[in-house]
Amino acid sequence: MGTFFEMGGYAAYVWPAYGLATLVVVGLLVLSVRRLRSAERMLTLLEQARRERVDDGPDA
Amino acid sequence: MTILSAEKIACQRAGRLVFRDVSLRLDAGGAIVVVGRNGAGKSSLLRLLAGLLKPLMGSVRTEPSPDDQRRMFGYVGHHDAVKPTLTALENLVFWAGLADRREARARAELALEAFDISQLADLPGRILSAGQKRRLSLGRLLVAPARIWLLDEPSVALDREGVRRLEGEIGRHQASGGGVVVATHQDLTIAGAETLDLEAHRPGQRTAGG
Amino acid sequence: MHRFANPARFMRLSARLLPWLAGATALLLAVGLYLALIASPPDYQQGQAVRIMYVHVPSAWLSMAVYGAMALASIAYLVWKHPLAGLFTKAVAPVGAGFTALCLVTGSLWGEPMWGTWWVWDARLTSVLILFFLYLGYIALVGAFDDAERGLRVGAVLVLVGTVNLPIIKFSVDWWNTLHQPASVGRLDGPTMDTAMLIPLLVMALAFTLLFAVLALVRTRAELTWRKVEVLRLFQAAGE
Amino acid sequence: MRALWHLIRRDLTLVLRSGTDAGAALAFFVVTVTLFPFGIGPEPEILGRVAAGLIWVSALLATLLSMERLFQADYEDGTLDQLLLAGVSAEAIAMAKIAAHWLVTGLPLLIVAPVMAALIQLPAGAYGVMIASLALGTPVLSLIGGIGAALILGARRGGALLALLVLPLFVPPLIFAVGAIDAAALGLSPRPNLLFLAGLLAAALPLAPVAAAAAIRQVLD
Repeated sequence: MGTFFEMGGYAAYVWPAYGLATLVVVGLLVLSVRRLRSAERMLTLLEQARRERVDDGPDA
Repeated sequence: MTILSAEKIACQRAGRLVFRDVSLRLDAGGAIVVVGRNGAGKSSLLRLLAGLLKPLMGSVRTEPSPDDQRRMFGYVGHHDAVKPTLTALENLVFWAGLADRREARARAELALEAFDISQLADLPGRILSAGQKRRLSLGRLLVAPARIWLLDEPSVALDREGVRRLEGEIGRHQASGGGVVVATHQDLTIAGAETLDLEAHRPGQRTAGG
Repeated sequence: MHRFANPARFMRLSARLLPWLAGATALLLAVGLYLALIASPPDYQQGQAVRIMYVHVPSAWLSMAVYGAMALASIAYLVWKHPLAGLFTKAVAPVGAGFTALCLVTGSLWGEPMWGTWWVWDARLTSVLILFFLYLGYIALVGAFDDAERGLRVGAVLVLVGTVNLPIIKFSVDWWNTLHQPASVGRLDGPTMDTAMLIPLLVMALAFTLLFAVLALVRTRAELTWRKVEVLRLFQAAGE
Repeated sequence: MRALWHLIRRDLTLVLRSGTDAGAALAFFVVTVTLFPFGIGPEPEILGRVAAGLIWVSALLATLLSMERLFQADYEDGTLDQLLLAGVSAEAIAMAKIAAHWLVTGLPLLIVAPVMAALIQLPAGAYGVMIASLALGTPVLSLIGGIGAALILGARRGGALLALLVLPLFVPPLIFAVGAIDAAALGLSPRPNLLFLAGLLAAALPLAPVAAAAAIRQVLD
């Protein structure tokens, strides 16, 4: 198993490349999903606030 | 004879509905005074009529007429478009020359006289007061003749005498078959002016016609 | 394209599509990684270092494909006023920038063992570097306007200007490269490809492309939702 | 077309009267070129070898320096609205500003550049080609910079943003111009590079104002 990780002596190049690729892929996914979730949370919050404002009559 | 008509226009600014279902008709020699509180969209309406802003809904139409060579719109907004490094006369000569090269200078001097700022002719724009800059901006309407004047709070920064001259020029413009749409808080005496109140067109308003 | 025109329909369709797309992406990525790292032979010249190619080439492909998608969306947005195209372009730009950066770094990681320096002004890498600046320029420009709509429209114009200039830039960099560096030692896109290497590369390229699709849908949904939030905030301010 | 000349005359007066813009770009060019020997060392061989690149990068940055506010003043004081309402096309507005900018910034560079080139030991045979490359290249820089200036119109932070936007677009003219000078310095024919540069100019002249106009029109949301 050990030789696999040595990558024929190029471990110092192959693993950082794959590590960074994982970082970019996972990073983009996490950031994007989090951005979507926070937008949705804010939207439901504001829609709720607006419903209360409208139910209490326009002069609320 | 209608020279400008707008059908059920709505305006959106930075994602917000400013007004909706606004319709108006301006006849030759006619005038419309637009009123409404701050933020009601008076400036947006004028910019929309001038074509500087696209309506979200509805349409604006102008009736070109063969015997009137003037360009369609003359607009005076909050910004006076006065170049600080050009003199008052040079500012007007530029706009006059843009419209028509012939006697640009003479026309510019006449416009300065019409708003009583001839004495400022050789002074650079940067030292003019707000009122003087506004008179210069109004002078542009005279050097670059347009059929429809769109005036956004033109009397702001004008003294009483300035307002009187403005009203006189508006009257002369109407007599020449032109039209005027004025957004204002101060009541200007304009012959045959109809009033358009933007309050009735607020988006939140649950008006019958809404 | 017009199936997605109406935002509400886009939200419904993308909600149904996303789970499947995400599943397929995960599967393909797993298979691709296995093929790339384990089930493919080392290169007779570069040895195991060639495995970097399976990450470098797909990210190079994405860096160009995403800009191409942005160019198409910008035309749809400016010319046909497609309501979603502008938001799509803004949503995917960071993804394009991310993969362009990945391409540059993996390129130098791969180049180092071959050329002994971390950065080589190779014609292709240099063009990708300039493309990276085009991405950063777009992201900075779109964010620099108070009126979001204005930012999107001006951004679209920049993307079109960039698209027209890309071939000219590519040509001038190639010309400049031949002037200063007669023949680059190792061809960056690796040795002639035998199938044992081609398959992992294609699988990884497809996996990256699907991943882009997932990110594009998620991020466009986010932009659309933030746009609705913005409008509600303004309504709240106006007391409606 | 007549409106264009009328606009150029006014824009020229505006820039000349403001004084700062015109002089600042030239001063920046002179200062930047003068700084390089302190960084690279005064040895003639080294300096001479990179002189063409130093001249051109400094010219490029000087063009950028005075480009940021190209349309900003007209946008902020309402002149842009008035011009568009007067029926002047956005292309003419863009072309006039770019032409005025080149006359005040690009042209003077042609005159000052040989002096600065001598300062940094540009090889003797390359002076003529350098001037030719600047004559063909500086209009391209003004045209491309004009697109950037139009794009950042009304943006919050213009300066650094403009440099980021136009940097990629400046690469082709920079490559062909310096390529021409280097060729001449080595006694080779600068023709191919100069022809490419001329090609860029021929393309940028019609296309840049159209692109800048498209950006300006975004003001009318």
